[in-house]
Amino acid sequence: MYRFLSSIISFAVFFIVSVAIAGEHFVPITSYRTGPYGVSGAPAADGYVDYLKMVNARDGGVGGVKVAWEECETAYKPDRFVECYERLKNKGEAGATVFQPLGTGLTYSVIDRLAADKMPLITMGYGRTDASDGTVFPWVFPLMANYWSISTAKIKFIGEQEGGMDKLKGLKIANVYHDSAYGKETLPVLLKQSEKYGFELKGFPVAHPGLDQKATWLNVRRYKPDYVILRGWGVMNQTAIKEAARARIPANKLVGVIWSCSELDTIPAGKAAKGYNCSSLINPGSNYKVFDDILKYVYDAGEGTGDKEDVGHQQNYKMGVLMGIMTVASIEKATEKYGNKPMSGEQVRWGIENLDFNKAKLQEMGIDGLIPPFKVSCSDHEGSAPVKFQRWNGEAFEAASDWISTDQSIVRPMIVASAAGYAKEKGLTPRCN
Amino acid sequence: MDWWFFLEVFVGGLLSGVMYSLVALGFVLIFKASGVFNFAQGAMVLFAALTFVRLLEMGIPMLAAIGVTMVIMVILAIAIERIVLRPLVNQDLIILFMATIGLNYFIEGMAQLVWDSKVHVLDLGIDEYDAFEIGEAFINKFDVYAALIAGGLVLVLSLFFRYTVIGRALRAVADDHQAALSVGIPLRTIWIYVWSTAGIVALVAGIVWGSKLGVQFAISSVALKAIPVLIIGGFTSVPGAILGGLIVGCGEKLAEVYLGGFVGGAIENWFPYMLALLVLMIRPEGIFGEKIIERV
Amino acid sequence: MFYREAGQFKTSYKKDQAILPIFQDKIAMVAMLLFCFIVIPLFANDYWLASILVPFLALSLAALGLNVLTGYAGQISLGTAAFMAVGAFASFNLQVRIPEIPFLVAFLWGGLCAAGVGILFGLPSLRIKGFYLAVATLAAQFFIEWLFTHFDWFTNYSTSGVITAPPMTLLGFAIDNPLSKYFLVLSIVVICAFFVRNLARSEIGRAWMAVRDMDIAAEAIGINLMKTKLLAFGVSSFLCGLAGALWAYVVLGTVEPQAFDIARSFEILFMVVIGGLGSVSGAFLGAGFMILLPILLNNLGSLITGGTISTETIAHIEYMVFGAFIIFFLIVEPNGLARLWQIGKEKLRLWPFPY
Amino acid sequence: MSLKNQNLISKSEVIMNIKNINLSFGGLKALSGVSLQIKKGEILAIIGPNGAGKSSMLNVISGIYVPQEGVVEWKGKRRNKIAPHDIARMGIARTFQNIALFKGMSALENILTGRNILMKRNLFMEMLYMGLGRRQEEEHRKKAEEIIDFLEIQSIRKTPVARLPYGMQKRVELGRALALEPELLLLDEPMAGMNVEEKEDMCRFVLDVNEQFGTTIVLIEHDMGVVMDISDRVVVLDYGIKIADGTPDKVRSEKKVIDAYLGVG
Repeated sequence: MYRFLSSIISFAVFFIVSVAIAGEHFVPITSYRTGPYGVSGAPAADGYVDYLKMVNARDGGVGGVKVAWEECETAYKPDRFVECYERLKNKGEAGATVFQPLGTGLTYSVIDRLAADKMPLITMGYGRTDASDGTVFPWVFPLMANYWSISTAKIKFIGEQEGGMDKLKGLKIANVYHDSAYGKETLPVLLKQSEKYGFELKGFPVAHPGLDQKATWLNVRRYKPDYVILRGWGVMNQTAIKEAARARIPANKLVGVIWSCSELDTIPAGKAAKGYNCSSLINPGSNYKVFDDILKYVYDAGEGTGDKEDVGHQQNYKMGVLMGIMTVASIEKATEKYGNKPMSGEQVRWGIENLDFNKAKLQEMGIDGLIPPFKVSCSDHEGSAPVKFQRWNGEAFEAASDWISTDQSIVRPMIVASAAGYAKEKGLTPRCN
Repeated sequence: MDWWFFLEVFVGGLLSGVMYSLVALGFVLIFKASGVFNFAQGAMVLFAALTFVRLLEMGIPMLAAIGVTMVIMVILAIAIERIVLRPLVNQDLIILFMATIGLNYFIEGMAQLVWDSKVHVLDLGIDEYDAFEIGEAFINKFDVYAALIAGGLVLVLSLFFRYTVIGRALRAVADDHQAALSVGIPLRTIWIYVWSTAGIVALVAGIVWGSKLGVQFAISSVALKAIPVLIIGGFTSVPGAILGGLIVGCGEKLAEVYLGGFVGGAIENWFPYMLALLVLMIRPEGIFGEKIIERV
Repeated sequence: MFYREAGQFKTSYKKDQAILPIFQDKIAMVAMLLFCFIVIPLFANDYWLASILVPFLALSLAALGLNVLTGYAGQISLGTAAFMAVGAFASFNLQVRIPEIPFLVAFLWGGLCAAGVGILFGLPSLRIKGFYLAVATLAAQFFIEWLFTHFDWFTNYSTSGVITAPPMTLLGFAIDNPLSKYFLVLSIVVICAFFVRNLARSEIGRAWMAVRDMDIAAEAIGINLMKTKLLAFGVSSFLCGLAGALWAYVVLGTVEPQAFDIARSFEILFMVVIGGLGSVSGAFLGAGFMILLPILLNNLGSLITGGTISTETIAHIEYMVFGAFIIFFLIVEPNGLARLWQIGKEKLRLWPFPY
Repeated sequence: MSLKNQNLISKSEVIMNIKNINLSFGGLKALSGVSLQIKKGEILAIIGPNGAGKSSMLNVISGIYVPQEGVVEWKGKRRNKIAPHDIARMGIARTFQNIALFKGMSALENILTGRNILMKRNLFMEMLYMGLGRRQEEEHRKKAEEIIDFLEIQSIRKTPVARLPYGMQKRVELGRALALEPELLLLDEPMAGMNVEEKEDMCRFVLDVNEQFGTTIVLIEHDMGVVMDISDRVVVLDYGIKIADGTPDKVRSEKKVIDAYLGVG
């Protein structure tokens, strides 16, 4: 054992030299730009960084305090993410403000550490679903809509396509999912809805990583579904879209989840993807002030992180910008209460919990229409924002629906029950009352 | 039972299997000539495919791009021989295997550094959705073409091994390094030849898989699909790689479609290994592998 | 000059067979243990303990387990992560079903279950040899990952298929901060390393190495290949299972089956081959190389370039440097880091005299 | 068996009786109608030209091959098919034509591995290196050192065997077989590939083993010369048939043997 002594010493010397960041809000950016999911992770990280750059250039930071950040490569691995989390959580004058892991498995790996570290976590459109119950999970914020909420909107969307929720009765819906914790997450809520609306549901797991899905789609074809929900991730998505076409399932009968809703999924699938639907937290299109500002303050100054063409167009990039927006809005809210100084994680947590994206706020941030209004509260850490459906027209995504509200009458009781179970297991006392 | 459907699953499985064989071939070449399991084969597929697709995007015509990529793969092979293999000559096979682990990381990094880590669409001009309709079964044309490419490659390689001087030398090296050296076959040249050939096979696999999945990092993981193929077919047999691919492809598709439903599906990942295990219990050296004779 | 064994005469075979026959080695070992148990806890911060040392130690244990199988007994395995998963999920399930069970007992149970599964998948080793044996362990790898993903019973019907480790208390102390976790993992790993070292120099260890080096000759001198190989599978999987339980309980706290995927198996195999097959220290050196080097490169990258180069480029260069390091070390010393250390020691023995 | 010098060896007691065996692989006949008796305490050499069936004979004696016809009696009892690892337990040890040492171990460890069969397996005690685990290691180390002394390889005991010269490796392999304390020791071409000096050493050890430990030795050799000097009895095989059996002098003069070796007939 003692044989790595010397190496440890050299490492130790190295780590003493840590960069101190004074007088700035510190935003830790845990991204993944390498590995099989690096393709999706890189533009998201670009968007996040670009937004922060823009805020510094345009507003001089938040509340007069500059925003500083550091990127740490997680390679989409929980252990690497934990290392990044531990490395960055105490950086900056007041410590890190908020983490956004951008991965469900990554989220789970730190949930139990948050309370001790007083560190909030924003998991927008992914992560632990029952963490929407703020009474049990004070530190986690699955903002806008969680997996289950989005799932209810998806069934509503299908109902809308068919001309009414009563038309769902007797329909056959296939759920093609990534065979992992992430993929299985929506099974209970889909089951619940199939009981409620009377449609038939059948699951088709796809073995990771999903390079060859011929057998799965032959099975789907044999089932003769009316709609197919595609719950994929990474390389599985475009293969699924292609295989669906080969199995003669029209793309407009496919409804992807928000992680199957990117140009990375549709462009490689070529013409097969035309008409493909998917759910999203954001509106398609680039005609928003926030993107103009990023181009103006960041790219025109030659400071752009990603490709210029991505700005306002690429879905993952836009999600990254949205992550930046959430972080900045939360810090801003926190400074309203705690004053214009570098914010700590605990202070930012309060900020997130009191976020109110009303119409005026959206306009002020230049994102009116990009996302719908929503409001976070102590017990509702989600905000229950409605969901947008997008359709790939062969060249770009366009809106396939209005904002569709989620069905909290289904989701909320399930979340509360699940969270209560967690509280009991961990011996936590619910708050907010 | 719907026999047309069965036919479609069966043929689909065979065609998928050929795609796996294409990746397995690269492993076989290097294993045959040097006994090394080349862990970097997946990375070579990625590198070749990325190089090819980026050249295409630069506006170079397809055939020229293939030619340039081949040259680059040969240069890579020479570099590998010079920098990695030559200093390690006469070392145990496990050490050469370890070196390929290092190579794997290096090539993965290099491929993405030199080119980039985005998804690139590779359009070969073949309609991927067109199918032959046989009765009520659809047989995808693209898959058939891919299978033909793979079959052609195997044929060429088999002939190459059998009838050319280099091919015979390769076989001699595979049988016995010392003996091959003693009859004047330069091991270094041989290594350059096999690694170049493996590089070119990687390019073919990269083009076929790249046009299926889009050229991106994930195609390096097709190497995993090749392992059961190798084991069933034997690490040293070119036709074995094809047969192994057919068995694996067909077996996993039939299992997924007809058995998967009973146990919750997604059994495609482990089924080929169980199948391979079964084969090995009966024939420990793989179907086509050379029998290991142990003398007491 | 200081590292010299001249004048140390062994007056009995007993002394010659001690775990560390050279006096300076004994001192160094004691110093090392003191360093690990006292100096590191005094000076290391939580980041070092929680996110570098604890994962490093847990994976070292897995590498140690694989080294028993691959390094000592010569049976190649690509299913290490699966055996880790069995350990993690078995410990978890025992504690969930019977909450009164102390976590150490649960760990032991996890190890035993992993050993059982290891022996089961080791059975084909009686017939299949060499690289072909990898297929049995790969079958274990993919099958077990699938099993834990598909059957909710294993995850106690958690909606997301993620298990969360129950809190750990030992003799009334809660093991919940980085320091206590470090002590726990370090103690377990040191004990296991000691056990493996003892086995390696005993009758069992020689039987393993005999099977590895020349199985026909081993049989001819009366070594039962089946029992010996299966024992290696059992002991190896036990250690891997224990490592898996540590990974789930101590390192991450929560774990999903995908945390034990094929990539993890390969990673541990790399640790063993890079560190040095058939040596206890090799497991630690290899784990250090595979875990610490990427983190070091990651830090170094952002430090040197200071943000002038994109993180993406740095990440790719990291890969290249890491790969180049592996090749470089092989060319310098093909038999792994442990051998490099040994050569260093031999040189030190002679220093300052060149011969 | 002990390390006592046993001067009085009854050379009449038969420990292995092989009666009229036939062995073939596929259609190929390796041994036909061979009978052979091995007497306690003797040095028996089996010689013959290439392909005469010497190795097959040795494998029949050691139990690796079970002949299709005929009977093999070990100490008066009929022996049927046995697991390879049980052969050693019956008291039969062997060396190999191409050295089959454990390359990753030192000379001492190789010899200690030969003692494994005489040790008890106890996972826990060995893991802790306590009690039985420790005691037996120390006891058997003593025995191993006796063999090391006997073979005069003290200086190389901790050297990895892969680094040893050929002759030394052969000696270590003999030591490993001796460590089993066998009643019957089978040597497969022990002198092959050695120079004269090494051959002389090896002859001396073979004689000493036989004399000091009273071990019965069966050796097969391609080359007639050396073995004639050390053997008590010589059996000559040709094309799977026993063509001569007797004292070296008697065998040397038989016409059949001369023909076989000169390739006549």
